[in-house]
Amino acid sequence: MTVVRDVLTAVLFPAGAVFCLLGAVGLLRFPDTGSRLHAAAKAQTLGLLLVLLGAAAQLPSRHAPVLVLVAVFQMLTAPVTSQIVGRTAYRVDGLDRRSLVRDELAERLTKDGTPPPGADTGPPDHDADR
Amino acid sequence: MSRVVRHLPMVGWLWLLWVLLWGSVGPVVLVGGLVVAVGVVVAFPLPPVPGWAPRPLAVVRLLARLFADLVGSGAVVAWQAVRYGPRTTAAIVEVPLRADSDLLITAVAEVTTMAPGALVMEIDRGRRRLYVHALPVRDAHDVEDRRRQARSVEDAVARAMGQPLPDRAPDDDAGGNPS
Amino acid sequence: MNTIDLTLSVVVGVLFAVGFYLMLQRSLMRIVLGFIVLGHGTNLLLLVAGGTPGRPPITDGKAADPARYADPLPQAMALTSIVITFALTAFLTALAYRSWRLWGNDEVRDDVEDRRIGTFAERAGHGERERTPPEDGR
Amino acid sequence: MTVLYAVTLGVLSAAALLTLVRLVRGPSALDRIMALDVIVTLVIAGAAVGMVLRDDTTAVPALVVLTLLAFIGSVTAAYLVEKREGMR
Amino acid sequence: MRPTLLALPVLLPLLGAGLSLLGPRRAVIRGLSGAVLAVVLADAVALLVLADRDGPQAVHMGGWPAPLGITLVADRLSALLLTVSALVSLAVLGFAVGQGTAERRERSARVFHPAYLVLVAGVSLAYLSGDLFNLFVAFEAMLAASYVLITLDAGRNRTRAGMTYTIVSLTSSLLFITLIALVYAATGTVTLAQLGPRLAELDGGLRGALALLTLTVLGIKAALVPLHFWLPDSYPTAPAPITAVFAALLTKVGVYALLRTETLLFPRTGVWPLLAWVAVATMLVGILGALAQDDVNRLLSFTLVSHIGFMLFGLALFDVRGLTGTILYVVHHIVAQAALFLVADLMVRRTDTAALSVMARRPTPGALVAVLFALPAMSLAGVPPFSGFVAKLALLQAGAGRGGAVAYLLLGAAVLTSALTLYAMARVWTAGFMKPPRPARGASVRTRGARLMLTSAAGVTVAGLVVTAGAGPLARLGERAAQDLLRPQAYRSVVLGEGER
Amino acid sequence: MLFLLAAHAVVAVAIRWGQRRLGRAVWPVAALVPLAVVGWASARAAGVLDGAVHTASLAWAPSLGLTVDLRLDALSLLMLWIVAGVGALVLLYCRYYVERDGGQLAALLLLFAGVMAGLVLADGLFVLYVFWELTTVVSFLLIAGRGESAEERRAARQALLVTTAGGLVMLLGFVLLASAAGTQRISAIVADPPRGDTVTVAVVLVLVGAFAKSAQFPLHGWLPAAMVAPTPVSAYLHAAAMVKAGVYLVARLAPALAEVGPWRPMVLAVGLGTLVLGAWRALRALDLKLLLAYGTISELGLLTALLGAGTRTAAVAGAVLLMAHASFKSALFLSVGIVDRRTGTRDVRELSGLGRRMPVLCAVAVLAAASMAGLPPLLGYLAHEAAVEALWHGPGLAAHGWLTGALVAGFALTLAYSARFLRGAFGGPVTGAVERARRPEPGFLAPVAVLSAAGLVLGVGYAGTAAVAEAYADVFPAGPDGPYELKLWHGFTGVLGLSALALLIGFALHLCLRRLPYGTARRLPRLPDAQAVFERVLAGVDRVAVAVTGRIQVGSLPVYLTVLLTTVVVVPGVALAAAAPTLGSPSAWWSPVEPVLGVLVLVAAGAVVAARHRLTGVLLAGAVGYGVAGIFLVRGAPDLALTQLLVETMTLVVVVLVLRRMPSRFGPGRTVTRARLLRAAAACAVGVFVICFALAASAARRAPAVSAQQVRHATEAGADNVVNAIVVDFRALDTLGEISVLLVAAVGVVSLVRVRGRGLARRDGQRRRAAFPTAHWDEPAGTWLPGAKERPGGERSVLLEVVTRLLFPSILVLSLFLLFSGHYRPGGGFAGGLVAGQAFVLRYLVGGRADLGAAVRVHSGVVAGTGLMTASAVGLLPAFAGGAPLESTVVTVHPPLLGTVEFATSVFFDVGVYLVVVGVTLKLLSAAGVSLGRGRVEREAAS
Ligand code: NA
Ligand code: NA
Repeated sequence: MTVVRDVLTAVLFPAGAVFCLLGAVGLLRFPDTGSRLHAAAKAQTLGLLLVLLGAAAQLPSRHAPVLVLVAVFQMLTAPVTSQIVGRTAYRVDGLDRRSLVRDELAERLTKDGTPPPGADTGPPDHDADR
Repeated sequence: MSRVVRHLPMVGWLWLLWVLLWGSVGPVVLVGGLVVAVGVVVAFPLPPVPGWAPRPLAVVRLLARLFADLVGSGAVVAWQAVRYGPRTTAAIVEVPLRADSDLLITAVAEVTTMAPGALVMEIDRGRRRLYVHALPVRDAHDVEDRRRQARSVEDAVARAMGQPLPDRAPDDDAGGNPS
Repeated sequence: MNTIDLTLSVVVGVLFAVGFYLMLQRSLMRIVLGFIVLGHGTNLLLLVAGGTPGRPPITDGKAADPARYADPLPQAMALTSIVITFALTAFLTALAYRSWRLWGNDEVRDDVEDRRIGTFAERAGHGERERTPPEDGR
Repeated sequence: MTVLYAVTLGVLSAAALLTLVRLVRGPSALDRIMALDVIVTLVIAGAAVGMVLRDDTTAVPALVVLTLLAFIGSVTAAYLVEKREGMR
Repeated sequence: MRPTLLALPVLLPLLGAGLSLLGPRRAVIRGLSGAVLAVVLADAVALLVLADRDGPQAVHMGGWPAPLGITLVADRLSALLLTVSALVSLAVLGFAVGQGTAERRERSARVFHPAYLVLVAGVSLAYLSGDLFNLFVAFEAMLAASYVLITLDAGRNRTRAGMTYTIVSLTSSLLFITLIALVYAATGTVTLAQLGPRLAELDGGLRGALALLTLTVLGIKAALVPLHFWLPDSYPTAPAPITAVFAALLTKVGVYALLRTETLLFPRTGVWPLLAWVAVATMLVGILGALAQDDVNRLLSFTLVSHIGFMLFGLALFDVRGLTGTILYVVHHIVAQAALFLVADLMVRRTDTAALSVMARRPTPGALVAVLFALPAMSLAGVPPFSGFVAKLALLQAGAGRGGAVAYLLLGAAVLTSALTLYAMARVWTAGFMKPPRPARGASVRTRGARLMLTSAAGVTVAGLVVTAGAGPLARLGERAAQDLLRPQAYRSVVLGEGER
Repeated sequence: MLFLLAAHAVVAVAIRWGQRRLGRAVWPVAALVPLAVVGWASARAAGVLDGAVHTASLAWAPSLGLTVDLRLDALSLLMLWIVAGVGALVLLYCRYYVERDGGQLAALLLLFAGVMAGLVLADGLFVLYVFWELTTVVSFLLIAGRGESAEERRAARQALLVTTAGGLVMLLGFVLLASAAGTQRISAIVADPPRGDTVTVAVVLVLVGAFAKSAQFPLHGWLPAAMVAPTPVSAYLHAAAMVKAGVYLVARLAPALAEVGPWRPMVLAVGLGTLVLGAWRALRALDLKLLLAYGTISELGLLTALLGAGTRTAAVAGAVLLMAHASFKSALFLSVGIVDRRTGTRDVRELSGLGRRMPVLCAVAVLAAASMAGLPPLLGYLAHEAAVEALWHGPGLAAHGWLTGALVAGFALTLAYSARFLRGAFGGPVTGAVERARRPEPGFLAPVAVLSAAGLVLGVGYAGTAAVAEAYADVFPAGPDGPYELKLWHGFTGVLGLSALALLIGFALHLCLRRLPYGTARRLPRLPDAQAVFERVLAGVDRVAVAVTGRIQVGSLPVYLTVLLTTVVVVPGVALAAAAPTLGSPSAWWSPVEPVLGVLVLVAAGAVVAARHRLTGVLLAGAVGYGVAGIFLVRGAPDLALTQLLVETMTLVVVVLVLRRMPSRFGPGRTVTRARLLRAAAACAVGVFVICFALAASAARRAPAVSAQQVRHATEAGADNVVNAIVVDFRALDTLGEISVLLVAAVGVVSLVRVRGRGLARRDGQRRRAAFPTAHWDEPAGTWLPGAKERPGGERSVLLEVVTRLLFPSILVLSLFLLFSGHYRPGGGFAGGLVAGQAFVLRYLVGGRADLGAAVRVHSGVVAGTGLMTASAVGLLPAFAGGAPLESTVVTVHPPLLGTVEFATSVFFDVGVYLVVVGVTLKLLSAAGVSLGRGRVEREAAS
């Protein structure tokens, strides 16, 4: 039994950590806020889930469910955060429209007669603070 | 009476939560948990959650899919980050939904966001559309792929939650937006 | 037998330096940030200078060997201090808000009466002191 | 196993440091909010590993709290960004 | 009964603060505050009697003997200061209610009363606490309440002044917590009674540095020169009753903490030259500041700084007579300074200006106000036979008894400061009262509020006369208290138990 | 004696109170008291002159030497006669002088008489000082009167400042003297005079005070200025009584201190110098009162010299002159009062012919002036004779020639100004103003006549005078030629010659001057004047005050804080560096995770400094906090870490909510580089200081931490979590204070955020962009949160609302779990309360104010207030039940079904903490709501 647990942990921990690391790389390397959100919302969540499961395997059974609970909460909340951040990014010009192959939202808005502010002007200069 | 029944799932969940947190099932914990759960529901009344009859098998399938999606999306995003980094390209894809309940749309949005390289950015509740930021997307083909993927998520979620879906998504102008 | 180690002593020192540097600014918002940072610095100092590190001081219900555990007293004191710092941060922030509402900015201005007397001092010897009523006399 | 835990913690640390760069560089407030969210996630992960490492389960329920924290903090901050133009 | 007596001055105001937040009407809150403060006063008197008769009183809070828990200790000094403070805070409450600071609007009442009660609880706790960290908490409670009070309904200038006050106080609080961290790091305890012996075991240099850090950190709260700048820039802007209670109590709590820590934790045998110089600087810089002012409240604030120097005078001598003088001076100054700020407000209200240059051209505020001003003003200047003279005489005698260059320096500075204080007070008097007795234009003396203000101010002034008349017993009490400070065995044994630990 | 003193005060109060009913009778009623004193003293005179002593004592603050010891001896008797006698006469005189509303003046004069009597009877240095200063205060009030003229105000202030400053110097001298003597009893000091350096210093200080009080050069300026007071006041205070206090003190202490180094030189030089200068100044005066005032200064100089000389003969001369001066000077002042009242002027240029118009007054004045000039057989003559003898032949004195010369010069000038006074007041033909003047009533004149006649009676009856004077003088040893005898005729001696010479010179001088018109008196050489010095000193003090304060109190908070930090670092830092204690041998780190977290914290902290936007700064500060929480976790402090994380998030929320309407950037930094460097240096110094101090302090620990005992006792508190046991049980008092701080700060936030009026906040900088087109897309169809509907659609989100609906109860359950499990694991009331608070934050953010209102239907104050009440009541209850306050008991109950339930009553305390935290969160949200609500209203108004 212990062996099974140990093997599970030995797989899940490094995997989770590596996902976290790759997510961080994405957060660092992706071109705009929208893409970075993917790194934050996915790679990180996944990494955390794996680590939690790995830990759950090692802890006494009465504590393992709590770690699952953490995972559940994380999965419930992380998408909401990304949606709020994402829509905010879109609304306050946080997106690099050059990296968008297609923007059906802008198209829809244009069709509605309310084109988004920077729809045709390319990305705004949001690096002033650097 | 029906009010009580409609709140029972929440009470049950809170009770379970309490027991899980304590990590023991002694009488004190059980009774205390019931008191706490009922107390919270009574003291802070919220509208009941409508249309919610999970189907266990579908739920398990959804969870499996979810986990698979999660690993897949994580891997894709990770690979994009390492391989392409700043040169990654994306698209915002419009996904018309058939579902017309807040809960279902929420669930679809949640699960979609966990899918590979998809992230719900805007929800048009009135016209039942999700706008999904997808990554990586290189061409129109990819865009359609993503749209399909998202709609299959909708199916899976609806099945898991025991909610039937209407046959077709609304037209562009159907429904309209509250303004 | 220092309880504090080199890494954390540097961290504490830098937090103090950064915090006080910010406290010395005129913008109340920067001061709030300085206060927050200093709060972190002092709490960390309290914990790491005062207590030996170790296991969390949670016993298994039996009287136990204290040496195994991290010192709980500085923890309790830091806990109190964290709360107080939070309360005062909120207050300071509200003060910044009020200042901005009333003055149009959140800068800590010089005292008017002091500046007036300072001007007298600079003019000392140039004749009589002339006193005018303060601008904001009640 | 201890080596495994140490390695895991090391990789998580590396991730945290990379995230730190994003946190400092921004450029937009949303990027910083995300980075902070990620840092909390990493703290949770690290804490979980630490609990296993120390064989100390007392703080496990506290981890639940942390997931909620990241959520509320990020939503608040994002909400502010939406309300305010150009706030970074 | 005795445990209750010790806990009441802290817990009761907090209970009252909680109650006042439940949303009762103004009149109820007002009665509540008054009743709480009256009980605290009675309690303080009882404690004083007990402490004087039976020695230091202690209660282990939570039933945990020191150093496990926190012990509240009322020795003669703390009980005495508690009594005087309770008295002044009660009178100031009356003034505040009359003046309307407290309750111009329902909303202000809901802010003022809880804050005021927490302030009183903090002050009481500061006097009673036998624990260094708890002392910090007491300071924080007191200061947090003071931040709220100083910015209550603040307009532009008061907001600015509130910033200065808050930020400097916060800085001092952060430094205080730093001090506690260092003390705990070196000794492993925060119980005052235990700290003395443990600090004595430390290397002399480290101990000295800790003593100096304590001096500077608490010195900010006590407004020693050069740590005083914040005070005259902030106090005068607050509404009079708030300034009065700040001036009377807050800086004194700083002085009390200095007295307590420097005697209990860092006892020394000879004169403390550094502190003597600080005392001289405080006296002179403060009073020169007062002379440069045109605003009566600012003038009074500077004299407050100046007279903190007198209190340091006795501590610098570090002997029974010096400490007796300091204790007498603290008691006197709490009463006199509160009275002056209150009466100054009456003057300002009736002449409609705080600027002396303008006030000189306005009608006189009336004979009663004149008397109410003259008594504490003369007391502050050390004119006999008022309490200020008694306290100053005690200090001068202590200084002469010590002898030596430093003591003579202190004596000279004290005398010079007294003369200049008189000059400053004469200036206020001249501007305020030396003019034809044209009646002040109808500053509605007959309203209930105005009567309440007058009564409260008169109450504090009369308290000053009582201090004067009771100088004999008070001086002996002060001497006993000073002896306690220099021989803290009784204090330690009542906290730690005799030979138990 | 005590009774007599008290009678002054009682009667003074009574007549002030009953002045309406008494009318002019206040004066005779007031006079009864000093008359009683005279009677009382006279009854004891025989015994006292024989050397008997009467004492009385009243303890005030004996441990400080403040015992009201009264002692009646020969000198006191003499002074008491003067003080009370002249006092009674002045009061009677006022019956006619003061026209209406005399109550206050009568009360003050009577009070003054009492204080003066106390002064001359006091046997303690400090009580003497008390009376001394009281005379100053009362005289201030008398001079100031109603302060109607600027002159009165200035004069009163000057008198007050000079004499009080002098008094303070004297007090210092007293203190040193008492310290050297080991007693403050004057009789004891005289019996056993102390010696030493301290005494030398004390002598100088005491004399300065005495000189100031007795208007000795150069401290005399206040006396002429004080002539603005009503004439009876001048007659009493500035001739008979108060100015004599200094002289009296010299007389009192001379037996003890005359032999101390500086005493004699000071007394003789200052006294005789004042004699000459004062007299010279009197010659220049055009105002009769001023003339008399300068004359008084001159006489006081002579008195000081004689009574301070410390020889028997001089003492006799001084005592006699004391009596003489009291009689003639009061008489002259009162005469001037009559003149002034009846003619309306005191200017010698306007008065003419008064001698013919009021011959009786003239006669009285001539008699008094003659005594002043030292003409036989008047009392003044006796004094002058004795004075010349004393200084010319005085044993123990040096420079007899100079002393005698000064004396003769002084006498000559005295005669000159006496004559000038008479001629100025009474000489010449009757002119207009004088012609119309009403003659004084006999009652008006009588007191003056009595005083004037006393000079004659005491001069002729010199035996009685001698008895009184010698009774005092006998404390000094007699000279080699035996005791000097006071007589009108000693035969043809050198002394007589010198007296005659002085008179001749004086008369000649008068003759020279009388040729000149009065106006030319102004052309007499002007001698140094202390008035200008006084003004210059005050102006100088003012200037120094402004200069010092202007440079120190600059009004800039950053400067203040820099000074403050520098002080805090430098003062202990120098001591620490000097001691160079060991810094121990710290390890590099405790856990290898520490450096990582350390880098996180340091980088984020550094970035905070560079941040130019508010939100950036807040987020980075949050990162610092999360990093610190990580360190807490690593060091074994999960409670701390949990709280830190919760608080950090709550801080973020509060700051964001309150500041959301403020501009995003910080204000422009206008600080010059040098100031910035200075601040950076100060801040870095603090950092280094803290590091070194922390290392040194932690290396110095010897004894074990007390917390080890707390760990052992934790089970007694019914807790597994020691930290929680400390927080809610061992140190629950800290926690109680802490939640009070929290509560009061929240109350403050609410009060601060409510700003009346628009203030200066610029709206144009606050451009609110138009809502994004998609903003209202996201509104849910169903109701998920009861109040959310009231929010504008643009702020809603279906996802958020649904998730919040699902999470909210769970978060509350979580918070309750933390509350109740705190005793066993990380958590507790505080953490639990914050988690619940977060739940409400979520409701507020997602559902808006209305939804928060739907969730919490009680006022935030009620929640928080109940919490604080619970916590403090839990503290008080055990105390009333006979236990210790805040005591917690472990309770074991056996309810059915549940088996055994064990809990500590401290859980109720924790519940109180929980409620306070929840209430505070709600309060903070309501504060945020204030600004939010307004924002919405404005937006709606704009659209
Ligand atoms: Na605490
Ligand atoms: Na004021």
